[in-house]
Amino acid sequence: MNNIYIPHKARIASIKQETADIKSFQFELLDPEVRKNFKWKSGQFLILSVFGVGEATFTFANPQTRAEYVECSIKKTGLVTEAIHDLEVGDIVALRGPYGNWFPFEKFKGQNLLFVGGGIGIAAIRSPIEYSLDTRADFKDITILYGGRSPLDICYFDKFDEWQGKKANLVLTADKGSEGWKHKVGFVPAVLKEMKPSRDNCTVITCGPPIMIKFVLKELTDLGFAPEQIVTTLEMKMKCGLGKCGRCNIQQLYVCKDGPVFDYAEIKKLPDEF
Amino acid sequence: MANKLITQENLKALVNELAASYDVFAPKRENKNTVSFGKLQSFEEYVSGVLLTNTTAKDKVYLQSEQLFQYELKKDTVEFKEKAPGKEAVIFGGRPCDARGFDVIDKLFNWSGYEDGPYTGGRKNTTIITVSCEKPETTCFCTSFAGGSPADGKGSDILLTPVSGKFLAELLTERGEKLAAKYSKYFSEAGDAETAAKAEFAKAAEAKITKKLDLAAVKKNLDASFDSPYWDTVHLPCVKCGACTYVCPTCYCFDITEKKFGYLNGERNRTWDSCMSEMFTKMAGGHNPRTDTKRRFRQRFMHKFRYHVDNFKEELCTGCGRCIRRCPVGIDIRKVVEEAK
Amino acid sequence: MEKEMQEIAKKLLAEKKVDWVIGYENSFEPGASRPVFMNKPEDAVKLVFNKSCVNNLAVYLPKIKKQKAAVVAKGCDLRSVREIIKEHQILRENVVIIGVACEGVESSKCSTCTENKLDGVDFTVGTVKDLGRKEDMSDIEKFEELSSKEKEAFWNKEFERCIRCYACRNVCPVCYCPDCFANRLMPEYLNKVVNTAENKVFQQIRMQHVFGRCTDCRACEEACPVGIKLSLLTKKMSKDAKKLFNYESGKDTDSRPPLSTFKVDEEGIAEIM
Amino acid sequence: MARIGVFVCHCGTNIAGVVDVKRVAEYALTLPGVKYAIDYKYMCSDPGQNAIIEAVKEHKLDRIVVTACSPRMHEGTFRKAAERSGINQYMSEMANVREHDSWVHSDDKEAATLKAMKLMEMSVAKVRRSEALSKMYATVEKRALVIGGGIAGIQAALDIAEAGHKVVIVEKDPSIGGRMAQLDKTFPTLDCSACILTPKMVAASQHPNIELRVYSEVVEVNGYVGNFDIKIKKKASSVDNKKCISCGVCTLKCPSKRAQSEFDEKIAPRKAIYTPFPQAVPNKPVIDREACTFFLTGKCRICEKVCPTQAIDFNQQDEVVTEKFGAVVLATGFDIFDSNVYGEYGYGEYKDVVTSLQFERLINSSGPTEGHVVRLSDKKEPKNLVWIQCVGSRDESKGRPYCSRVCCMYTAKQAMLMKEHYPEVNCYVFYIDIRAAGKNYEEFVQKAQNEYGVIYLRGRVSKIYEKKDKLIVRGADTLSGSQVEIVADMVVLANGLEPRKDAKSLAQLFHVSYDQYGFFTELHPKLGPVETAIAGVFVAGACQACKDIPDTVAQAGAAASKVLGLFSKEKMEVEPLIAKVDPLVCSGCETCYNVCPYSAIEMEDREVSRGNLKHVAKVLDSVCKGCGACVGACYSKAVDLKGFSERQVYDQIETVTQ
Amino acid sequence: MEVKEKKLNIVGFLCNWCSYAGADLTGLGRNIYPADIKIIRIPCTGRMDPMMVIEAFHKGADGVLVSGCHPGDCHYSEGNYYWRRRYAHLKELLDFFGIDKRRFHASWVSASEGKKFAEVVKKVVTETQDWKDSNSK
Repeated sequence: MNNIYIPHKARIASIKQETADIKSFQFELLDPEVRKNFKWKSGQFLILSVFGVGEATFTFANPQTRAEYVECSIKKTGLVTEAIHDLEVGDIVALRGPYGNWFPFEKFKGQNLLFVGGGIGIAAIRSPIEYSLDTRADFKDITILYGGRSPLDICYFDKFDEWQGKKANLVLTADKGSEGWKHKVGFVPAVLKEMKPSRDNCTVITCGPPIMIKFVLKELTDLGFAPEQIVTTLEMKMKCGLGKCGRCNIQQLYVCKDGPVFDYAEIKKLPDEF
Repeated sequence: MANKLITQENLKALVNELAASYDVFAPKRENKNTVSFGKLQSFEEYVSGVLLTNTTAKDKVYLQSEQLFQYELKKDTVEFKEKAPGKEAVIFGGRPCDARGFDVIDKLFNWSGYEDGPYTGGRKNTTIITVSCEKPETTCFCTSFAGGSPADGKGSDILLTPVSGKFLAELLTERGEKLAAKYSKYFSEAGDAETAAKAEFAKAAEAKITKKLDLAAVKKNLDASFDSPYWDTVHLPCVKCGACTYVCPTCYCFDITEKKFGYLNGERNRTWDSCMSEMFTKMAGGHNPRTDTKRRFRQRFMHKFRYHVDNFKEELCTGCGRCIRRCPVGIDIRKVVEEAK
Repeated sequence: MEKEMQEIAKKLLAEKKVDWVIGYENSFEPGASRPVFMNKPEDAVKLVFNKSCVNNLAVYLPKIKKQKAAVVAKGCDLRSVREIIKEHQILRENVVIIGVACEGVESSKCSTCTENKLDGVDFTVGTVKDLGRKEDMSDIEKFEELSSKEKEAFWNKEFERCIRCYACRNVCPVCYCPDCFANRLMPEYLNKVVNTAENKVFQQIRMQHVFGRCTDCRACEEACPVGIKLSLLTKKMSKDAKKLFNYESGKDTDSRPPLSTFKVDEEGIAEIM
Repeated sequence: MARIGVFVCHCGTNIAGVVDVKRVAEYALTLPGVKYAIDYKYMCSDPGQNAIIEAVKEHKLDRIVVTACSPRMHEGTFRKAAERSGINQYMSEMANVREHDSWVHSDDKEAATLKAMKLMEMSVAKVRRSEALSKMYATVEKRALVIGGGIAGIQAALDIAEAGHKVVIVEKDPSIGGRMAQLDKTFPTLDCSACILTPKMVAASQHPNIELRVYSEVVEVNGYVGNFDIKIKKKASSVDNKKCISCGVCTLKCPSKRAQSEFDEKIAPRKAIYTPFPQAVPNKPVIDREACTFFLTGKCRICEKVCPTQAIDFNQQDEVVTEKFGAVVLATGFDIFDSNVYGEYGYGEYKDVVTSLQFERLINSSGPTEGHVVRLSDKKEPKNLVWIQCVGSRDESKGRPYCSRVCCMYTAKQAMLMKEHYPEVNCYVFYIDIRAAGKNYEEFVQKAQNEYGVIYLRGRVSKIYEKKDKLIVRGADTLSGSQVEIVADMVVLANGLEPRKDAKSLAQLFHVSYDQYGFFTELHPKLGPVETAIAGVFVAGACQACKDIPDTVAQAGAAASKVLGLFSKEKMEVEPLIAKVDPLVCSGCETCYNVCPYSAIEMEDREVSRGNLKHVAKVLDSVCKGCGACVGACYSKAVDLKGFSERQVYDQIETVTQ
Repeated sequence: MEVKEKKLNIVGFLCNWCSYAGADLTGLGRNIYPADIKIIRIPCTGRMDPMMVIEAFHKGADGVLVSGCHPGDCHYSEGNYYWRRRYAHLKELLDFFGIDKRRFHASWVSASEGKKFAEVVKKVVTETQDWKDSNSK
């Protein structure tokens, strides 16, 4: 029987506490054969099993160019994520995937890239950021705008040096600053407005809370960006990841199958049900 | 494929013999008002006259709750155990709309590049023997759909139609032929007369179905009506239970959950889910894209008559009318989609 | 009678006394009816009342909290309306009750109905007659006599076919919780898996929750797509509420449900400990 | 991230003698989340606690389970140990394997060990779901409200005021003083009641921290300990107190004779504009509108004409003010039992059957007869007087099974006073038995009998009837076993005490519970005699139970000290193990609001999420005591109780049954 | 007592102030009772949600005992009155569903009734065993 619901076994190889409620995990697939053949592309997602609790969907936080482990950054929001946060290095989990589509980098070649991330949304664009940095020559300017509620809510501090080292222009902002915070203070859309990125030959990859996305889109539209230039990844409740269980259905699309990566032109055609 | 004949007596004998070696599911009386597909011990239990069993035969293949696998956590690993394949089964006495439902969801479970083993495994294991309907109900509207008819065999392996005191048995699939061959002693050859009689039967039965949806118009209206104020009021009588989805032969949405036994063991289960439920799309953080009842109500009809058509070129509905009859508040799917604008 | 009802509805809508009139309209086949929501005076002609008007329309009231609605209510439904008002799900001033003098609909409850009086309604349609029917608890008493094993076997058979569509819950006027325990994950009160044991637990808890609030209106039984005999349970509970706490739900709008109050000296539950 | 440490105590041989503690510790290590487990001789000892602290540090534990004795014994100890080790004190649990296991299952060591493992496992399951909680604090409005201006209220107010806090006394009558002001002399010292009370009344009225609100009532209560919002209604007195100079001319000139003096127990008339008694505090008259000729007929206005300062204001209205208080003392006192219930005594029918309070007024030199005891029927001095005790006390058949505690004493007092004033009269007392348990009380009663010659007859009076101008009192003398008949001129009923008629409605305003008679229920009959179940509400005096003046004063002082204790802190510490409502899930059915014994639940209309205005429950943190009645009652499971949360309990249930 | 093949699984919910303390006293007095009961401490029987009882039976408990303060003695003044009502109806309801009355018990045990608690547990165990024996026939 072709049981597509049986996941690959994996063990937790490392855990890093990013913020009070976000941790980054590295998973190592147990079966060497599976490990060898397990390939994904930036933008795709996986379904993680925590035994005793159930499954939940996460995007790959690392790109295919750094595929030693499978990495996810996970915020504690519900039952499964709470249980994942309870796990320790060496604990056994399982995952299935990769599922969904990916960022069409071949289309972005030779362009400027602007990444706009907010909150845990950064987990979804860390992979394309690092992918673009690993294939740096394919792109022109790479700018990363990343904001959190407060300085304490910013993840990936350990990665920033490397990103900047590879000639990415990193702009950090916090809704509310604190002592010692040397970066910007303000909401992501406001900072974006201030940055005035040029629309010419530029693709924007964005992910964040719905309210942020809404205003980022508005700012970008004001700056003259065409909907096709803006790419995001949608978050929907998913169970199967296989285009069957029906809950990520928006119009004729199944986010798990046809997404999660969409450009704004496609999204504009969809009803407001995500 | 071949057509055969089987007499009433032989049918009884066949079913009784099948019941000995297969799981035979057929309409069975549960109580005064309830007839559902249940495991048949003998032909006597079969309730022949009922068109609309309370629930469909869907759950005899696509179980309402199905174990996907069991796990056992070991030191440094985990082991999975899959359920042994079930006994071969026969679904007997369902109606063309029930069988058609399987045809519709078969496509879905083989779609998107993934074959859904837990479903297709059971499906391949099941032979569907359907009986044509002579006197359709007021809620029936199968003829609205392409090829839909009270005597249509889509999805069936064998279709039985009463003709001249016997049944014409149309063997529609390999599975159907195999079964008929195995029990060939009960069948005799059918001639053109019987085939013609069947056509007459179908025509007569179809004529009795007065309600026919103009599906092209429905699709067009639904395409345009997503933001229509129509949905603001039409959903009001709906109480948002899941009865319609659970009695539907084509509703396929499901949930995957876990049940644990102690610290180390557990099972992963798949259970039908309903787009009418608030939990269907509610995310862990509390965000719910279809938070209000209007959106959930609209989703059901849009999915069945618009989105699914976009993807599969057919409606997610077979016109059985069960949802109309089983709806506690009498919501009529025909009316809802027809009036959408 | 229908004419009278239509006139009232028309007037209420025309004078904008209410946003909605909730009543019954003809349904998919002759002799069938279903609930209808109307907000235009010209729609009022749709209103019907006949033996098929089984639905308890009180279930809709908590959902239109912020608006004003007129609702067609039989004597039995009226009890649910009162219960909902009592439990603060709607304000009395926001609901116009159109009471109908009912002599019975196609429901199992009607043969023993003693509830067709229409005290406290805003409009009365028809004339209330004394139906001369009597309460009959003999079926409950008979069931109580069974052994635990027999009782369990009976319910196992009933709940084996439950499909957990939650129609029973969703048509129940007093099951208005915005988030039912059955949906919860932390803790998980009920596993999603549909099997006899879980189905039974759901109904045990639901019945416990509606105890002393349930008016034995039978909406759940009428709604059940697989014909589970829920009236046995609801009737048992109304019997217990009366016997243990001398309480009948839906008789007024201000007394406290039996589990929301207590007496230092309980007469109904003599030394139970 | 659960990193649980399990510490299995031997308790010498108390546990280890029965339970295989090693096995329990080993089993613990197999449980998910348990990173460390040891067994140790005495966990509660200093080395034991230090072992916990070190283990927490070394193994980075974040929760601990101590498998030892009852949490009622050592929960505090290990919470403190947890805190010292750097983890939140509420992240510790105990498994009770001594009282609930080794001591009661010593007959079956294997079963006891298995049970110990299970109990430990349950505590591990519970602690896994524990949340770090911090101590909570609430602000305190340092202003007290005393309800009732009798001796209890006055004393409590003075004590609080003396300590430097503001106090408001609310009194429903036009003057403070209460019952004590009506009395003549007090037992057992026979000192004059007014002489000891009046200075207190004056002190209260003149104290800079005390504000008197007479002729006022509490009408609504909101809020909770430290922050009560209380509505007080001041009834219209029709006199402008700022202008009134208390000259008394208005009362003198008032022609109305309709009303009977409440203060004199209705044995004398009073004017429509009046002060209840000459020494009233404040000494400002009020107009009884039901008796006032002007209010009844529209004519008269004599008081207005004679008032030298134009203080009469017929247009005055009731006034309601809302004020904030941090604490409340209920001191509403008592009524006497309704004599009419005893039909056989002919009260009301025979004018010379009087209540004990009426007798107090008769013998009081400031009373209507200026201390001359006369029959109400013919104003003649009585020669033979009979007291009947236990009128409305110790009488199950009249619904008053309790002893009123003061009647024996005041009967003796009244008889003695009678003898003192009129040595030639005969005083008889019918009694059931004498309760004189107080300092110098028994001696006092003995003195009445032996020195004053009051005749005590043990028995009940069965009937009183009138014969010419005499009252024939027929009763039993159970000591001699004979029927007696006394020809009396006057009969005094020693009425028992009961709560004020309106005490129940006041209790309901405050959600203070009361017993079947209406006495306010104290928090604990022994250990919380002045507190109530409602934090910040205290009781003093006869409203809580029958008591005499010294006990009342003592309790008033105690209540005051409780108030002062509360006021001694800027903020109150409150236990964080309280209920919490999830407004998104709440259905607003008010079930929790109905069942909360502390009124700790408030219903509010609130926007729970954007655009979603709902009627939902809210827990008032500083009022909630964490009983969980709301959680047990909530149908939508919108309420949860910290420390005994749904997840904790359900995980424990799951652990027991698996 | 005879040796049983299989132990019973009985869940005891005891209120912190009376019955839990009473059970402590049982221990202090070394009054032996069967080990089949495992105790969950709750603040008050008012905290007892009937769902907890249903869940316990659902998860496989053979018996359930809920014990609290005597009426009038509740630490929180009223909790046990509410529980008394819930119990009265829940027992009926569960019995109607086929959960035998011998399996579900409630008692009042004060902090000073150590001996009584042992007696209560013995009674619960005996009755539950009785049910189990009759049910397995």
